[in-house]
Amino acid sequence: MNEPMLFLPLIALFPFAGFLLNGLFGSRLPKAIVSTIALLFPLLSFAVVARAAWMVHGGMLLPVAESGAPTWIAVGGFHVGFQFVLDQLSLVMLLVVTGVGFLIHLYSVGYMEHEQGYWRYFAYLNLFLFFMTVLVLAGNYLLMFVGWEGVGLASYLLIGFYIDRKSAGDAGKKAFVVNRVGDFGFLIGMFLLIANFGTLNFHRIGTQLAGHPAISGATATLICLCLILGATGKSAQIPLYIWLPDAMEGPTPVSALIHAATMVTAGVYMIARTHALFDLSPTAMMVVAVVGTATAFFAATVAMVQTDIKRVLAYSTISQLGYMFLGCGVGAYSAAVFHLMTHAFFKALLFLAAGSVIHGLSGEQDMRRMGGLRKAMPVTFWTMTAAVLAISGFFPFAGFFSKDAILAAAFQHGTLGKALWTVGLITALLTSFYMFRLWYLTFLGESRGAAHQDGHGDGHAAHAHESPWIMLLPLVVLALLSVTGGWIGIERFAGFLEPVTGQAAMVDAGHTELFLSVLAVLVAALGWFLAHLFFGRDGEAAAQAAQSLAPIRRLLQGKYWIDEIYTALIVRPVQWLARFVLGWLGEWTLVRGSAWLMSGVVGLSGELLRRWQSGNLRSYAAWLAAGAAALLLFALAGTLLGLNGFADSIHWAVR
Amino acid sequence: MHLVLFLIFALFALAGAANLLLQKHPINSALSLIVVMSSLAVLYLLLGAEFLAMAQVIVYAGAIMVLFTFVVMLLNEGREEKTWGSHAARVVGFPAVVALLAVLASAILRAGRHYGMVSLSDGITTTQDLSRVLFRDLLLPFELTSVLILIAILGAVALARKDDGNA
Amino acid sequence: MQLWMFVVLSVVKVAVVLVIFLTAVAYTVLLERKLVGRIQNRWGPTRVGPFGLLQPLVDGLKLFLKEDIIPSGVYRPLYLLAPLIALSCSLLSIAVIPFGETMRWHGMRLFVLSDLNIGLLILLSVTSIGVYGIALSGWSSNNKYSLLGSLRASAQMISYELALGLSLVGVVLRAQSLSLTDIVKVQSVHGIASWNVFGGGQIFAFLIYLMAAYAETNRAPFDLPEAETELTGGYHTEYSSMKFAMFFMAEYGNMITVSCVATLLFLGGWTSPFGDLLPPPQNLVVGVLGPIFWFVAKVFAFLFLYIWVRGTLPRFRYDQLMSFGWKFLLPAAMLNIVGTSLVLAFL
Amino acid sequence: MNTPVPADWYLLLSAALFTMGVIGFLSKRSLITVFMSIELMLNAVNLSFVTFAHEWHAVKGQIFVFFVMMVAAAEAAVGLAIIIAIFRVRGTLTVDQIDRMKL
Repeated sequence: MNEPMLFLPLIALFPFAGFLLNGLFGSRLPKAIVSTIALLFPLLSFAVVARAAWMVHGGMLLPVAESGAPTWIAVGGFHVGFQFVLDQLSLVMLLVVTGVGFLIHLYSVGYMEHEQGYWRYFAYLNLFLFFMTVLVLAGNYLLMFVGWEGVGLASYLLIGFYIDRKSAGDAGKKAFVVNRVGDFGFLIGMFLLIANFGTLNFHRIGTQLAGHPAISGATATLICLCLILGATGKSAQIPLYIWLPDAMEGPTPVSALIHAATMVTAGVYMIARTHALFDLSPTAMMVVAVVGTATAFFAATVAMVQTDIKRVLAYSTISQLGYMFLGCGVGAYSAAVFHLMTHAFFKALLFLAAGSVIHGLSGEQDMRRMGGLRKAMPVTFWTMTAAVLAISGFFPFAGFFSKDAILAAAFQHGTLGKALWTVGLITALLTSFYMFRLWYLTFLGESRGAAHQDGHGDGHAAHAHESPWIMLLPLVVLALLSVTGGWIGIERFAGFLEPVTGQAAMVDAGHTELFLSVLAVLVAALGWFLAHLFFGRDGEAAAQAAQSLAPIRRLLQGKYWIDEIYTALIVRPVQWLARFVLGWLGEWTLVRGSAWLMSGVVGLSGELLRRWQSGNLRSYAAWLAAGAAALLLFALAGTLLGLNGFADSIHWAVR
Repeated sequence: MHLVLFLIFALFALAGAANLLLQKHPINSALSLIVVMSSLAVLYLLLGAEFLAMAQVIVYAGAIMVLFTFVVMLLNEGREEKTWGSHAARVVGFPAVVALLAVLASAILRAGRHYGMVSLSDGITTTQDLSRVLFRDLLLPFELTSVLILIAILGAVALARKDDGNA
Repeated sequence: MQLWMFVVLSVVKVAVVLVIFLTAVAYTVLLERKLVGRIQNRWGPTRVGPFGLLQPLVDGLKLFLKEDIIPSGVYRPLYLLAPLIALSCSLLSIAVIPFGETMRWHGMRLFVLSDLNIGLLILLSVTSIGVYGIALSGWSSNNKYSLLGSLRASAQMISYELALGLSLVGVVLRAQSLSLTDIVKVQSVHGIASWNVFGGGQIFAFLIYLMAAYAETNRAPFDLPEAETELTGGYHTEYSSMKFAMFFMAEYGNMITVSCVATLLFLGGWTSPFGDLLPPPQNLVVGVLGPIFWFVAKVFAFLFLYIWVRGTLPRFRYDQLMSFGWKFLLPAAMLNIVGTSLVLAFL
Repeated sequence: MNTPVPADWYLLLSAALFTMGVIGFLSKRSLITVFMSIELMLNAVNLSFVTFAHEWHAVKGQIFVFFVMMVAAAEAAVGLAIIIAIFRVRGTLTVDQIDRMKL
């Protein structure tokens, strides 16, 4: 039987080709061609993925490993190849990445139209897509790490896209450095894997684990904790979440693609991908669950008081990622991936709609100066509404199904699970609250732009206009997905993913679950109601509440002063140490000391050797001949003195 | 027959080399070197390397040495003078040369008993054999040499051209 | 075959070929004088013998009997050596040229002095050695005209040798051999249709070869080394008597060699232009002499063309000559190689 | 008639030629002749390459000689250009007089 031709490398290589073309020649090409290139290659990539999906639908067996992949590293028995593997999990991820990715590319054409460095933006975006597909398709940890680092690079480049803004550059650096901390954990985890398994191949590690669980629980826990550190870095969980809010300095479509829909879910993907290892370590699972829940709650609280529309969404993303971690932590990997998918739809939509609003208001991001945009931007408003309903978990929107699946799984996960479920439910309330707060502040009520005239002329709302169709089209598509994305149902989804993620922990599908679902919807409705109370009519209720809860509000607005604490505890000491090493040790001891030493040695030997350098060619030749004779004598000494059979050895060696 | 041919042309080669050393005028040295090279070409033929023999004549005798004679003619320096600038050449160089020859010769003589004989009926390496290796196994080095030669041409032109300012 | 037999046969062959070759050289001179005379509306030599046919003998005698002058300022050894080099190179190259059927007698090829795998390479290498004769003569004469002439000649020969050699590559590619006999065999089947110049598609190579060969032999319109109006006599200004005659013979010898090579490489050598249209000859004499007739006829046609060109075309300027060689002939030859290899590889 | 020759005779000839090249390098005063001595050494080495190629039936030995020739051609072109440049600046080609880096 023929191996099905899937052209897996093409999925990654198409965007790379786009990157090369735009990156190398983009500055000299007209915009139309740049956009054509930027759109065409992701679309081709998506087409390859869709074809693969169609073949899977037609009954093709998964996983498919690409054969004949070139070797990257071969040291002794240790092999790493550029191997791509397609299985159910990566197929889902690929559909999300390339599909949503393409939509966001499309949106960007409209959004970035008037920006400087148009070609640069699209080159980076294609580069990101390349690395993301590599990450998802990778058949081993190291190749995954390549994608992992690569998306980090693309993210860095895109966060710092507005090169004339210092804050953008700083945010990029922050993201990069914080991610490095996580990568450190990932790397240590990989080293431990090599030490214990002798391979980095997912499949081989899986079989080794299934065959005979060679490693003890402690080792598994250690490896898992290292990997978790990596995942918290990339997926912005406690304690490494701090970079994501700052990453909002990048263009909004970037926030949608990288910092909401795809890259930040890489941690979740990684945990789901290596669940066999996590299953061995209850401790690690617990850590994942607790970290996820804590992050979800924590970020949701902060999101309640943010005024920047994008930052609200950023904290919301962190919070939702926390849900996914919770899902992983309680063993409901398919639920986590399910939420990952629906979240990709509605969070991308939220960001894109927010981008549309910002675009319509010529760059205004402060919600306090928005309001009343419902009339001016009807399409944006309705799509945004769908997304808000989805994220809050209203039936029958996508978010309901996935979040519900995670919470149900948590509820069934023992005592700890019950506690986590409780926190998760409260978080759901908060989520609903802050999302509707955003919704009210942005679209309903009166336009507040006129109240704050600070050089922008009249209020923005007066000029607010609907975005062009090329931006609205992705919104509409994503809105449809946000509404319908959950209708697959967790059972079918989990059934599809079962070969990869293992048996889902869904036992009781009876009354308990129904009860939980109803409860979740009720909680979401309560959140809406509260938001309506505070922000529905005017700001007075909100102001009063803020007055009465001033300390908490200040705490939240300060984002728990985590950034400041990190600065004091980590950044300062490191800087101080660096200054010490560079200044005293480096400058005085190493640089100057060695310079003195070197100059002394060189000067002295120069005095001695100067006389040799007569400049006469024949003298040089004489020394050369003497040297050649000496070398030859040395090499042939054995032969000449008859000490060994040198001649014979040469003779036979050459034969 | 082989022995006779070998002796004749080995003698030619040695005599040419000696003449190169003894002659005072560079042009004579150059002609002696041509004699050496041509004799070596014959020796290559005896060893069955027919393509190399012709390449030896065409490249060495026909191209490289023409360059030498050209430079000799153009610069027209005349006979070389006897100067005594290098002490080391006499004190270090000539003993070193003797040592070099001694080491080489004794090594060859010692290893030589393992070697076979060369005779006219040994068969030849045809141009086809050579090109098969050259254009398949060693294609990259071959292409690199062409780049090297191109660079050498450019370098020679750049070096030998008079400065526009001074011309 | 015994050694003595080999030696005797070889000596006989060499002697016969040398005599014929030198006679041919002498009569080529006569041919040139007659032809150029007719082109210029003159008679040419008519006095000695019928139609001036004995003129070459008399010329030779005159040169032989003339006083041999060696100017005082020359560098003697090389001055004496140079004409020897020139003439011997010219005579050497005829050794590898086959001029008749591949017939053997006592295991030895008739109609060729030595048939080698690398005959073509030998021709090229002998040509490249021939440069020395001219270069050394000019320099050792200690004369400005001579030096300039010899520098011109050497530079010209080296430059055009590239185009010449490259133009032959197409032919070699087609025959997949460097042996002249093999190259002729490839062209022998269908007569004129399988000659390299027509059937082999080497028409461009042929034209390049023709032009490069004229320059290589320092003949008009590329006869700058001996351009009388500028350089008196070029590199042989200071030569007289037999030494001059040697240069002279070398030049005409080279002409004949070049014509032979062109015949062999492009016009099917000794094969008849009718190929297999005519039945193979039954008569041994016809079988032997027929090929030789065709060979001589083709060479004669080439020599005729040589002289015709000389009588017709004006001389180039030196910079024109150089840029023509480097900027036109050399790239054209390379293109021909590329084209030929593509055709051979894919058709 | 067909007396064979031991392969090491060729090698000895090569060694002798090489040594003479070295002697030329040491003793000749004209820069051009010194350069010729280098070519002589290269040729000597080539001879031993061809001999070994014959001895061990290895075509690559001959290929190496081919490459040496190519490199020697490149070297000669550049080297002679340098010699011309030196002569233009110094007015002499005597090795013993060209021993300063400064003009």
